[in-house]
Order: sequence, then C-alpha cells, then structure tokens
Amino acid sequence: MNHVLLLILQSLIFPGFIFVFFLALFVEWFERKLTGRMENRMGPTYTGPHGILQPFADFIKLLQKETIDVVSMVPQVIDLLIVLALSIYIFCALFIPYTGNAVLSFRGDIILVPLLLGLASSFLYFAGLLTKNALTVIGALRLLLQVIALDIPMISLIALPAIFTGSLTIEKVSHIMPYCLIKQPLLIPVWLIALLLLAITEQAEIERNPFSMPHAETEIVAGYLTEFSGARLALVNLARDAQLAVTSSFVASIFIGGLLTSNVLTAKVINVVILLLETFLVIFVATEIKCITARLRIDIALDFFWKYIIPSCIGLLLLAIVVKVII
Amino acid sequence: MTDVYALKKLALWGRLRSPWILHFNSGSCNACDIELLAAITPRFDVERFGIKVVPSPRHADILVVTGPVTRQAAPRLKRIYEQMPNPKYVMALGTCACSGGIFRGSYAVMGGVDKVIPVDVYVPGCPPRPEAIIDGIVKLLKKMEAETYGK
Amino acid sequence: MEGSLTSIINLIFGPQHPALHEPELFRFKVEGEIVVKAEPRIGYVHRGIEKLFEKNAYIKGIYLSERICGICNVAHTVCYCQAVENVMNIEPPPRAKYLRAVVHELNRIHSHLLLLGVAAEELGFDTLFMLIWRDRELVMDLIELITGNRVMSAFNTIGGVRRDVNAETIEKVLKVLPKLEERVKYYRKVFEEDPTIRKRTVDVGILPRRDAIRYCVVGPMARGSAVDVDIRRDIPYAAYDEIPFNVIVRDECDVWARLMVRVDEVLESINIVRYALEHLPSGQIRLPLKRSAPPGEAISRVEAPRGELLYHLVSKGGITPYRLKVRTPTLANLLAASKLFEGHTIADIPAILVSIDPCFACTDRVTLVDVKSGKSTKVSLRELARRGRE
Amino acid sequence: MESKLNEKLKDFIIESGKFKGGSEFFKVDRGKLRDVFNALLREFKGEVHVTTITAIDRLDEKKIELDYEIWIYPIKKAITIKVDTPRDDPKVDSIIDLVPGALLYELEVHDLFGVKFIGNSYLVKPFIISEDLGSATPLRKDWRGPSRQ
Repeated sequence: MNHVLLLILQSLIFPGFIFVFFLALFVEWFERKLTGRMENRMGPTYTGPHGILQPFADFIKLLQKETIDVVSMVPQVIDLLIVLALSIYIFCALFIPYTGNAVLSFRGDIILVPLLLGLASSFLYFAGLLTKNALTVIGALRLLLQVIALDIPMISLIALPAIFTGSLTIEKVSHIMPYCLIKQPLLIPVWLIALLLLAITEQAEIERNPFSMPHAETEIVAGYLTEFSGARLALVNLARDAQLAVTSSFVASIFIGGLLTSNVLTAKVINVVILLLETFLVIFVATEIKCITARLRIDIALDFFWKYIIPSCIGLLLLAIVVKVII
Repeated sequence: MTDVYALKKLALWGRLRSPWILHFNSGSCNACDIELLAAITPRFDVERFGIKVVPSPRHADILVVTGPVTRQAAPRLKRIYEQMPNPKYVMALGTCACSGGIFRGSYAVMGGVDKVIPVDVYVPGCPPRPEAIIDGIVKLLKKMEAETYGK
Repeated sequence: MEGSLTSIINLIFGPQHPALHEPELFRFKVEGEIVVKAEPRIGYVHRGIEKLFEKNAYIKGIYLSERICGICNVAHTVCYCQAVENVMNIEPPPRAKYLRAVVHELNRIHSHLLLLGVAAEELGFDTLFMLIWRDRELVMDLIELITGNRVMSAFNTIGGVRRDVNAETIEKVLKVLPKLEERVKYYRKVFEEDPTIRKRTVDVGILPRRDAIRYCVVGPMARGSAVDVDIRRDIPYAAYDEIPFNVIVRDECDVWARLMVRVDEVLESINIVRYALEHLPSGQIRLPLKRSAPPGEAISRVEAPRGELLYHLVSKGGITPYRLKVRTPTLANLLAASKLFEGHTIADIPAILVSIDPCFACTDRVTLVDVKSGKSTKVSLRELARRGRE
Repeated sequence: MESKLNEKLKDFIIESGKFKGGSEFFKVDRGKLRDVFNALLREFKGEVHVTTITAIDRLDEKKIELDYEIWIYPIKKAITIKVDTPRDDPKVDSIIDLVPGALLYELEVHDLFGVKFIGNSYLVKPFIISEDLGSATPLRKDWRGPSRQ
C-alpha cells in the first residue's frame, strides 16, 4: 500500500508533474536567456530575479486567454492529444534516475524512452494537423520526413552506451558509464565521435536550428502551433519545454552519467545536482549550435542525414561492437 | 476571500509581465515597422520586459498597427483583430495610424486605425523612436492594471 | 501521374506573415514542398500618393515623397527635389550636393544592413540578424546626428539641404565609420563562408543576365545578375560625378550574389561618405526657396538602395505639380521575382523574397484600393512570363 | 551617339526635344510604337530596359500622353518615347512581347487611366483597383473620387 502511495506521490511531485513543470519552465528561461546573451541581448530580465519567472508569467497569462476553437477543429481530440503528449513526457521523467534511482525501471527502458519521446512529439503534431491549416499540414509533413530520417541514427546512438556498459537499463547505464570508459580507454574515441553525432541528431530531435524546419517561423508562420491559442497554447508550450528538458536529461544520463549508487540522502541530492548540471550542459550545447547556424532546407537536411549521419552512426555502432569484442 | 484576491493578483501579474505583440502593417511606409523591429534588437531588447513579437494572431495580446488604414487593408485588419483571443488590445503606432497623418484625405485611405477597430493606446511620431514604442506598451500595461482594479 | 496523386495546396503568404514585414499577399500553389505557381497581389499599401501630389504644393511634396517609403526616404526626397529643381531651373550649391550624397549613402548603408539582417532572419539565423541590427544602430546614430531624426530625415529641400554639418560632427562621423567598416567586413566573411547560409542561398533563385534585362530588373538584383548599371555612375547626380567609387557587379545570378552585392555596396558607401566628408566644399547649403515653378517637364533618376528610382514631373506653372509619376524599384523587380519562385521549395520563398528586397510601400503608391482581395483579379504571372518568352 | 539614335529613329520621330535637366525625348506616331521598339531592340541586341510608362492626362488637349522611359544598356543612355492617344478612346499597341518587363506598367496604366493596350491579353479591370470603383480611372484629371456613402 505504502509503495503505491509513494509511486503516486513521486509521479505527482518528484520527479513527476510538479518537478517536470518547473524544470520545463526553467529550461525555457535558460534557453531564452542563453539565446539572448548569444545575440548580445539581455534576454528576460525584469520578471523575477534575472527574469527567471518569465516563462511562468507567460504560462499564467496564456491560461487566462480565450481559447478559440476554429471551425475546422475537433477540440476534444486536440486537447486529448496535447494532454497525452504532456503526460508521456512526465511518464518518461519517471524513468530518468534523477536521484540515482529511477522511479520506474526495467530491462529495456533505454529503448522505450526514446520511443515514447518520439510518440509524444508526433501527438503534438497530430494535434496541429487537426487544426487543418495549410501551414500546419506542411509542418507535419516536414516532421514526418525528419522523424523517419532520425530514427536510425537515434537508435544506433542510444545503443552505444548500452553496448559500452552491457546494460539495457537507463539507471544502470547512468551509474557505470564513466567507469566503463575509464576502464576501457579504447572506447573513449568512439564515445567522443558519438557525442559529436549526438549533438547533431539531438538538434533534429528537439527541432532546433539547423533542423527547425517543422516550425520555421518565417516560412510557415509557427508550423503546427499557428492555430493554437490560450490555455491550449500554454500546454503545448509547456509540452515542448518538457520535451527539451526530458530529452536532454535522458541523453545526459546515458551518455555522461556518473551518478552515485549510494542510498544515503546526501548522495541522492548530489545525484540530482549532477544530473541537472549535465542536463543543462546538453541544453547549453544545443542552444549554442542553434545560435550559430541558419535553418537548413528540408531536402538538404534529409540529404545530410541519409548520406552522412546514418552511415556514420551505423559504422560507429559496428566499430563499438568490434572494439567491445576485442576487449 | 483573500485567496481569490491573491489569485487575481497573480493573474494580473502574468498579464502585465508577458505582453505578446503582433505586428500588422495596414499601409505604412515601413518607417514605423523598422522602428518596431529595431525595438527587439540588442540596443533596445524588449524581451527584457517579456515583450515578444509573435507570428500568429492566435498567440497575441497586443495588436500593433502601423500606417494609415488603406481600403484594401481594412477588411484584413478587422479579420486579424477578430482572430485574436480575448482579452486583446490595440496599439496605433505612428502618426498615420493615429489619425491618417499626411495621407488623410486620400481616396485610398480610410484614416486612422480607430476608424476600423477600437484602439487602446496611441503612439504618435513619424516614426516613433523605439523608446517611445516601449513607453506606449508601458502605458497600455498601466491601462490594463487600472482596468482590473477598477472592476 | 504523380501530379494527379499529390494534392496541390494553396499556400497564402500574407498579408500578415512573419516573412513579410509588410502586408502583401502572395499566393503560392505548392505540390508537396515545390512551388508550382506564384501570384503576388499588390495594393495593400496603396495610399493614392500620386493623386495627393497633385493637390499639394511643391514644398509639401517633399514630405509626401519622403513617406512613400520610410526605409529609402532620402532617395525619394533627393529624387523629388532634383525633379523640382530641374523644372525650376535651379542648381543647388556644391556643399548641399555633397551633403546630399553623404546622407543618401548613410541611408543606403542603413537600408542594406537592414536587408542583410532580415535576410539572416528569414534564413533562420537569428543571431546574425540581431548582430547586424545592433551595428545598424551605429548608422542610425549618424543619421540622427546629421539630420536630427533616426528614420525620416527631412534633410533635403528644394534648392539644397536643411541642416549644415560642422567640423565636430564630421569628426564624430569619421570616427564611427572605421568601426562600422570593420563590422561589415566581418559580416562579409560570414555571408561568404558560413556553410548553412551558403547552402540556403547559393544556386537558389537564379536569374540569368538575359532574363534580368528582359524583365527589366533594377538595382542590386540586376547587378547580382551581371547587369552593369548604376545611376550614380551612369547619370551622375548630387556630387557623384566628383566622388570616386566602384560599381559592384557579380555574375553568379543567385540569391547569394544579390546579398553579396549589397554587402560590398555597404563598404563602397562607407568610402563615399568618408570621401565626401573629407572633401566637403564650403559655402551655403541652400538657395532661397521658390514657391512656384514655370511650365515644363523633368525626369529625375536616382539610385535608391533597391535600384533605380524615377520621378517624372510635369508642371503647368503654379504652385502644385500637374502630374508626378513615381516609379519605384520594387515594382520593376516584382515580375522577375514571381518567376523565380517556381520550381523552388517553400523554404526558398523567404530567401528569394528577401533577395529582391521587396518594399511594397514603394510599389503601391500608385495602384489602387481593393476591398475584396480574394477575387479573381489576379493575373497569373507565370503565364505572362511564358507568353513573354514565346 | 545622339546623332546615331536620331538617325536610327528618324523615320518615326515626329518631334524631338529635351526635358529640363537634360534627358532627351522623341515623339512618335501611335501606330509606329512597336516599330520604334523593334528598331531599338535590333540596334542594341535586345538590351533595352523599359523603366516605366508614365501616363499624363492632358485634359485641355483632350489626349493622354504615354511616356515610355527607356534605358539603353550598351550606350548607357536614358531616352523617352512619347506617344499621344485620344482621351475618349485611348488605345496603343502593347509591347509586352518585345519587352516582357513592361507588363506591370501596362497593367498599371490600364488600370489608372483606362488606356487599352492592344495585344496584351492580360489586361483585367480592375487589376489593382477596388471592385466597388469598377471602371473608374482615378488618376484622370476629371475623376472626382469615389462616391460618398
């Protein structure tokens, strides 16, 4: 009984809904501030200390705004899809070992989480698609093409830590990843190349420049976001921030990891700090890349993925297996 | 009772801290438009105040209209205003948008923005400096605040 | 076969669209991502200015011409004042001519930097947009210093200019110019070398020289297509006959070439400003103003930032013009531009659009009102283009 | 160069002169407009740029004057070809098959002055003019503005 109660509490508060909510808002602030600094601006400044409450203010405001149902919409389905997407992100957060121990964990969750993340973002796009706007249709088409090209490199990259550590559990991978590299220095070059490829692939996964085509503002207004308003927009924005936060946490935990295994409270707190720092490192890199590139065209991007990224990802996977076998 | 009051205060805080603007050019000569654009660039950087220029009318709180309203743009302006979710505000940017300015009396111009949609704040100037634009938004926020407490 | 399977989507750009800072409507028919047809619809910014000119005195016309386009306002006033001066048979003093050239070039720098920034934004490169616009503020400061206003300069008047510069101002301007030059050279490098920008602009929207001439394009668009034309050199006005400068011509004919022409022109303009301020003749800055003009006709051409600007003034005596025709550069480039879109993807639309530097405020000064825009009044420019070729 | 141009076009020129400020104009017969353009295009290998078509409503002379402002690339020279057409029935030959770039100017003049360009099948009225103004020609001198509601 206690176990169930704990699970409910965990999924509601930490690392569930409340945690993801604030993490997502903080991530948005972090990204906006960083973008601002890169662009020689201040970014949000006056809403809370250093503008830290800006995304929260935006959220509060959007909640109060009128939510317009366009005639062509099926509002119930759209709302359902958005809420589903948001809950999937929160669900994914339960698999990530923020404290060193994930709330939910089983053998193979390292494959499940990226799958769920992909599913959630396609839910958002379906929601956009249902608004039946020519622009959202184009945005959704672009996303579809991108997702197809993205699957193979993403899965093969995620397979790398699993091969390195010999485990399919996120929790376990995050514990032993760095030690694994220290013990087998031959893996380090492979790991570095993987990080490079990951940096590119993640840009596409989280739809940031140079792969922001699905919601390219100057081309197709705001892509699938165009017709959303009010609370619906607030939730979609939140879901997008949660996507960034959870994806980055996931990537950080399996590629960098290094969490303590001890069950003492201080160790748990240290783990949270470590993983959040790593998460923000990932977001930092992603934002820097976003700031120094222009948006590619979808055909150029696909070309790039199919011709270079996918072969090199598969090659890297084979290389990793070979290295592992030799060792 | 106090809880409701606190909630209301929070709601107002959110609105005041996050005015998202949509820009519509109803026949302007571009001078106001570039000054509005200059307001989001590093020297003026309105994002500091949470002001954001959004691409879609569905996302916007404040409609910033520049230029005299030409006959051709008038129905479009009306439609965009209707697409915006409530509560919504309109800012007439530049002398032309305020009154029709130098183009008043032309057969192709309806006059100021207030001939077509209700306007909440007027920012005169040809073109207003980015500082004046920020000031206009601040005045509009004060108006929002007064409206809430007035009720 | 494929065409019948894929559905054609009607994509409407504007009148409110982030890629267009002005309300114009473009109707694109797209198949998947490929544009098969582009139809521009102008007229949203039409304010009946040509008719207004006929009602207003010559002196008021200056302010009206300035407000045809806020971005290239100096080009408009220079052109207007020259036309009126020609009809009135007066010649502005040499100092005024030099000052006109200075402000005209500062205006060109501001306009080109604005465009380059917007181009970066359209390509999704927000950082570059912000940085270019930050440095554009330097020019805005100079314009404010010399003319007293950031955008609308109200600097030129019939028979000269309205404000003089003193040694202190000149010194200040000359101090800022090297800073600006250094930044522009840096941006030149960015546009030349950045792989993402090159991927998006090189070989996109190719307008061969022959077509550029047939479709009568002007300005940087023509010069990007290897057409060697620059009114400043070919029909010198203001002080351009005394100032040395190069005309930038590139032969790549694509979006990238058009952007590079503008970058290089900014560098040229900086040199012109420097030269003009260093060789500023002394003397008065304007002649006493005449109110009325004798009958006569005059044509005035000016190289505005976007290309050749033409004013045709007809006077029948009295204090108002009988007819004033304005031909702005964007109208000339529009026909060729709508042809360029075809066969490119949606993602290329903003890139091509921005490379013609559309200024619809200019384009519409003559055309008329339209209430119902969705009507079948549009002409398919593609058909026109095809017909023109036959 | 000037003499060469005069020479080439001498069959067509009714009157020639200079505007104030310098640039030259040639008045030609309405029916010979296309011949003039053909001659120019032949002479300069097609490198002829039509800057604009200015229409001037000469109310007291009962005619509409069309000024084709031309820029010739090879000799870097601007000239103007003037054509007169009666006010009641303004008609002139279209040149869009010779210079496709003139299309928008023809449409514009057609819309604002009601001048018909024979051979231009894209003339629509209203082109950019509003539906409610219908067949109005707002830049004609005797047009008094849209009827007040």
